[in-house]
Amino acid sequence: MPASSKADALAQQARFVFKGTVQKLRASTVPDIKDKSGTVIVRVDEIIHAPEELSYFSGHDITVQLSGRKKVKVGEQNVFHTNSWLFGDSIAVVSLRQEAVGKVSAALDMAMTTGDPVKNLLARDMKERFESADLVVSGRVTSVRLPTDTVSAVDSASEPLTPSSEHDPMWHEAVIDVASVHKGDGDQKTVTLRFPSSEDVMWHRAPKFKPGQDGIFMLQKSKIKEHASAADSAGAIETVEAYTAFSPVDFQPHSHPEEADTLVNLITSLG
Amino acid sequence: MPASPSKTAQDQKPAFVFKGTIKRLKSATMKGVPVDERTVVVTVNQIIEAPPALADYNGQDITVQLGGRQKVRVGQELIFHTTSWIFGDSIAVRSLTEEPVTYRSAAMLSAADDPVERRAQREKRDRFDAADLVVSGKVVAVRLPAGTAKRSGAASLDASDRAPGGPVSEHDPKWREAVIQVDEVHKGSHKKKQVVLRFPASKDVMWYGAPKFHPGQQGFFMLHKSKIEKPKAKRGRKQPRKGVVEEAAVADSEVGITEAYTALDQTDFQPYNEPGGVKTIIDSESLKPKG
Amino acid sequence: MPAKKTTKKAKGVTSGAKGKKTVKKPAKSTAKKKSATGGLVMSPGVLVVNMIPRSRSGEHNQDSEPNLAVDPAAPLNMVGSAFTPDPGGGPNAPIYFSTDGGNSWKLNSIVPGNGTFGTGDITVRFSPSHTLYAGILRGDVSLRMNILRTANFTSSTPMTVLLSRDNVDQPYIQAARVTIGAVKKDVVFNGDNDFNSVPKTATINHTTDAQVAAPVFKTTRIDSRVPSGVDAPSIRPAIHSNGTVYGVFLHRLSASGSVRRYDVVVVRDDHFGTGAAPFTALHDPTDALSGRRVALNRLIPWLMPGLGQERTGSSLTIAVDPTNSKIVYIAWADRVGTTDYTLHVRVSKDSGVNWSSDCLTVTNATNPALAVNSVGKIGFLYQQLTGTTLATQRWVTHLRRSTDGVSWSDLVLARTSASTPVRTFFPYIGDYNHLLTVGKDFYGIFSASNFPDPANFPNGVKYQRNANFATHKLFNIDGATEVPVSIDPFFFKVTELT
Amino acid sequence: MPAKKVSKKIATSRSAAKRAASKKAVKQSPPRSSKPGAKKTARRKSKRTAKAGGRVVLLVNMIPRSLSGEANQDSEPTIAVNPANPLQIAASAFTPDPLKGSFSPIYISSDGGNTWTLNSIVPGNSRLTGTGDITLNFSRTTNTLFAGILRGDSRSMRLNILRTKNFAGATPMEILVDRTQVDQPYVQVATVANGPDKGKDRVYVGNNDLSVRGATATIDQSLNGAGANPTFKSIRIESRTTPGQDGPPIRPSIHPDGTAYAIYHSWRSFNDDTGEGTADIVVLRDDRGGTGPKPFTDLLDPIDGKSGVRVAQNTKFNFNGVLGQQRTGGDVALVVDPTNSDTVYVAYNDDHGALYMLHLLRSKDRGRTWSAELRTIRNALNPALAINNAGKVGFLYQQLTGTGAAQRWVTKIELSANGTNWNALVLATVPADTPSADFDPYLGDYAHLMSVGKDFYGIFSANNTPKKTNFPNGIVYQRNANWTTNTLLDVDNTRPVHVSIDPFFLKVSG
Repeated sequence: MPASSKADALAQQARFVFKGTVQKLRASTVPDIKDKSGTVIVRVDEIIHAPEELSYFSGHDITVQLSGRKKVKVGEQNVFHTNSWLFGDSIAVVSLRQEAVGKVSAALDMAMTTGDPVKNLLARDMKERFESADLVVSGRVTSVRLPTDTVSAVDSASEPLTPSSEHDPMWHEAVIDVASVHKGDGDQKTVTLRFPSSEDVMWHRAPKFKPGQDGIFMLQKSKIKEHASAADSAGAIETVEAYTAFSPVDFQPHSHPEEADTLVNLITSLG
Repeated sequence: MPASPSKTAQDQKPAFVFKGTIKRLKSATMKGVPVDERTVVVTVNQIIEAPPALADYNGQDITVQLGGRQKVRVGQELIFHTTSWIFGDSIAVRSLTEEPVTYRSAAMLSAADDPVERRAQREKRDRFDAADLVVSGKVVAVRLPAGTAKRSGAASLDASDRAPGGPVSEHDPKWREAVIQVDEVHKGSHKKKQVVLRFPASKDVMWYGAPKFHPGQQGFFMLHKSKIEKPKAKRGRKQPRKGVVEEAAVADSEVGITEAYTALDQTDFQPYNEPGGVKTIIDSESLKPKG
Repeated sequence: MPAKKTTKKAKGVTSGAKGKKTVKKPAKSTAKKKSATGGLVMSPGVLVVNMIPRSRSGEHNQDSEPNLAVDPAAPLNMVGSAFTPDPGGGPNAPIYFSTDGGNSWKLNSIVPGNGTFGTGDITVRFSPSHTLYAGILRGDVSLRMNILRTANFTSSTPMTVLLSRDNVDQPYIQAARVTIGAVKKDVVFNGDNDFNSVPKTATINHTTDAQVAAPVFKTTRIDSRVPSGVDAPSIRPAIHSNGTVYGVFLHRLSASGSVRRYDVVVVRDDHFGTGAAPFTALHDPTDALSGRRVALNRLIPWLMPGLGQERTGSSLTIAVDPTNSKIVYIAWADRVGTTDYTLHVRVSKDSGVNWSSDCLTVTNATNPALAVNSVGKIGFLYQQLTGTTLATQRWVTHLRRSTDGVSWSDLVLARTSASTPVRTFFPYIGDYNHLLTVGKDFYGIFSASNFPDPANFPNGVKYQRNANFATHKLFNIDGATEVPVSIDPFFFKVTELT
Repeated sequence: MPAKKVSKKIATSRSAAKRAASKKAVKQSPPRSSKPGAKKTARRKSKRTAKAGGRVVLLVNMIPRSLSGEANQDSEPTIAVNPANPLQIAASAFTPDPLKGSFSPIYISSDGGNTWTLNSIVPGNSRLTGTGDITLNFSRTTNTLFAGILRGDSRSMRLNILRTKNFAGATPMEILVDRTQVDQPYVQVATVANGPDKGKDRVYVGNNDLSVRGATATIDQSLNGAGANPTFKSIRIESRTTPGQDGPPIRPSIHPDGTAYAIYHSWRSFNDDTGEGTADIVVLRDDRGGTGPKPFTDLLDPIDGKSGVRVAQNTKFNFNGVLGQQRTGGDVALVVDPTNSDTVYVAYNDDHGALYMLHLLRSKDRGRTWSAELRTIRNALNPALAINNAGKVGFLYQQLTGTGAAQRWVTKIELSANGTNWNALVLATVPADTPSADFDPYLGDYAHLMSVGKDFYGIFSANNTPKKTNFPNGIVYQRNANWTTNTLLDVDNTRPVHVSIDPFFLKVSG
């Protein structure tokens, strides 16, 4: 379901969406802001979308750098679609769009009425991932293995794999026994995906798969890089196309029913 | 078939071996120890083999329940082969045997290395000797054993019908198979390039310490043939029990037992980059004249 | 707001102003007096600051692998970096910045390509032109290196991308303002490991005019020999205003699993890399090839983890004496015994031709960083793992200083647990940290456990985030919700009194 | 580490409520800064007991001083007080033999629980975790200690039923029963008060016998456990169709007059993929101590007429569920009133969305009809029940409170004279995120409470940080610790030792 309007498009980019009341014009809660022409102090009344990190800022006065030319008045309540800017004793955010509370999109209105800002954001992220996914399946991981090419490489080369960068993803393959396909090519019994087994900062957040894991997989076709392991060209970068699930939300295991259900509902609503 | 405890006591291995001097007869180092004529207080002079818990007891007085029949006197120095008994403010151990300090034992004593190390090494040695197959290589795949890798029904979206699989206990091992690509065979015979072993993915206390394998791991694998109950497709009432294994000793009757390699002891896998341990054993083995 | 009060109080105790006062008093007595309230008293001339801002009191990220830039022309302005995600999860990753000499720090999200963990590898440097440069790996694409620039590090405008290249690892940037042909220009040298030129991957990307709209970067492969596979990730440049630029890297001889052997190689250029064959001014006496091999065939274990919860495999640093370009120091880590990871510091007084034996050796330490101040005093920052059992192991962060490279003073900045928090990813505290000088003073940054305990910071520390040093607890912005211990970046400044 | 991740996930999902609340403006309050611990050293022999509401409470960390260096996950504790001599107490947990020998230790006390030592006499030690599941119980008269265990040296759920006449002696316990495929043995002993069998120890071992199919809920029974070579017979107590088996907990409770009750988790459905299932909470009774031809069939369900009253039907459980770092899956507990065998209390757990609910009910007519819920407690598990000789009920459980890093395991005992008015004592309130779990179960799939005379004796496992505020009703440590710096110390009293899960003994005067 593509974003229906410009408002939604912007809302999609904003991570911190809240209802707030303008307290002071051309002012800021963060001393380092020299040019205050576009900044106002806003009291956060109600948070609609937020990462855990920012979910505690209800009731705080923060600085908002307004977007566009639209004027605001002290005491006026708006919904602000923002991303982060400065974090000191107080915080400053950059508004991508602010709109009168009455004018918000239905989706947002819904979010406003239903509970938890963090869950709201999670649901939104899941939706994004679902829409951009090439294949979404329910199933179970039956096998996790070294990609066959690297294995054969080890056969030939006497010395074992030698990653050349501390950021080497250490690709593994996970074979999923497909129970049902929710998006994409409908008639596959098994799907193989690649995932980074590396604990390196670049990869640790990507889901790590184990045989026996049950759940919903949102897979994207990606061109992934790997260091060649053949003795001769060891270290060189090769590109392979494979299904991947890099975002933490791309796999929703049944062992965490709450999150899984969120996705299930999403799938049913979209299907 | 009730087993007599005495019998069980015999097949014990000493866990704490030390040279000590008898300090007091018919007494103990703490209250709560039932003292009889075989209960003595001993000063630990030198620890020969010890678990980490007792590494620090050099020079200390502990209580020993003597094993053998021989008479002992205050001031006598002996080597005590003991196992645990009571732990309170002090410790009391049960001596399985005591021996005078002879040349043989002197040799044991002269060796400088750390008693904890020595014990660990002996444990590795035991596992090596008990192993049916010892290989070095690399884990290339980890998978569900055939038969359990069934479709997770539309279960995902509307969990309903009870899936096949044996009875459930919190001790279920959650068997997995690890495929090892063999570099070298160090003990036993194995022709194929690959060998498959079973390991428990369970986090349950019953399986704590059993190595959990993942692709890419490289090192030495000490494999033991074990009886595992074969998970079969569900057939009405007659249903297999998944995940039951007993290392040879206790043979378990009935349904679908298969043999599989396992590596259930902490020491059964040793990464290449870990010094000593199995490496040392393998080197010493290779020195031995073959045949 | 009571919560504010408590931290205000803490500030009062440790603020720069108060700190200066304590210089006059005998520090000991003050320490006694304050220790009850959390013992945050700074030693004379030492400032240590936990850089997490108050509004981020709730964070418990692993903010490892820090780097630091101080504006030489305006030393109150500084920028720090670490693996810190954008708190809002937006498109840009944050930098830390201070406009009051490091006493207080804020985040500004202006680094393009914020990933789930923030940006990838990042190093930052100021030119006296007040321009900030950064060499980064983007957080949103794997192994995509960007070289970035901004003239205003507090504005909300993201940094400008000057250079973007894929399949490159660990950029390490240096910048200076120098006179080339009577014109003042910003020169930028960025060491990186470029997998597009396997096996000779050790590379320096450099420009002699970084301020123009679209600077032209020269790409120089600095390994004249053929390594086995690739070179090690760390390639470090060092600039002297007279045109001398050094580079140091680890040339790989062999690799089998975690067992890897390297030569430590130093290269030099005498004209800001403007010549036809940059970084070929220094040759090896034995094979006559470019690049002086300072140490041969060193075992550098590639282990994850290799030292406490931290990995090992490529620790390297270099510094040139601003008062004399002939004097250059390097430090690297290798294994001399069976389980150790040992730092070696060596010096050359003739532009890298001849080298001393170890003038300092430190066992089981990583993250070496060298810097020489305006009077030729050398500073050496590193983090050493002490203790044997998990329970007793600690990361001890040292700043050693020496006027002659022979006798070294020792200042312990932090002594923190090596077991808590539990690692969430590699690197645990970083594959590097940083030390630099402005005038006589040493400025540096390191990452360590933020457990609020005066005993962990023997020369004092100052927290901005909500913490109670009596109960050893961290609190969220509500001042009540407990926050778990995590790895934070710590800024420090050591004022040279003599 | 997965355990941690799980707990984090739970934490966030649970902190939702809090955040929702914080949608309204947050008041900033100062950090709860309790003053640094008073200058007092570790082992405060001086004041061993605390008074709480006029009630004497004794709480003891059971790790002996000679094992001050240990950092094992000593979870799933159980306890047995010798009714013939309440100074003698035996207890156990997943504690390995310190010497890694072939026998696992039990904890023993000969001074009413003030001091504890380890005695390694349980056959089948796992070098890392000691014995497997274990429960203990004393004869009322013969000083015989019985144990039902899963051997630690077996990987096939090998049940041993054990006994010893001298629980402090060096002789290993005698093996009475030895078979495999059995889960969670739970032993109770009743000594016949009068009649021909007077003085005989009747031993009941509830267990989940997975060597049979369908009706796995079982009670192994011997009518003369203290005799020479006692024989045990396996009584299958399930009367309804299961999805192949019942749940692990089967808990008998015996009244001196011969009335024997049992409760178990009678499975109705189970899904292997999700671990989710439904179960009835079923209570059984036998009026002649199980001596008749159809043992444990004296209580019929009013609706389906089958043996065993369904106190609750189709309760939800998840075998893969977690609460903090502790796994869940449906706990049950039952106790009969020693002053009146008509009165019986039961406690059980079930899932309500993200919540793990603990329920307490009572029957006054021998299990036929049941009260409304006397107590309902959110996110609490390991229920244990006991009734003293004055008919006072004790209710022990462990509850997960707070969110995120502030999550704590709070162990409480609630006491009531009438089942209506309860007063609660907090025994321990400890961080839930440290230490991180070595294995499942983190705290145990059960804790234990019993009574002798008017006193309640219990045991539970918890984080052992030496911090007074963690034990609001007082605490005694035997192992070395510094209460000012809140650190555990090794035998040398200097080397710091990692925080771990330890067993705690409690005695509360009735």
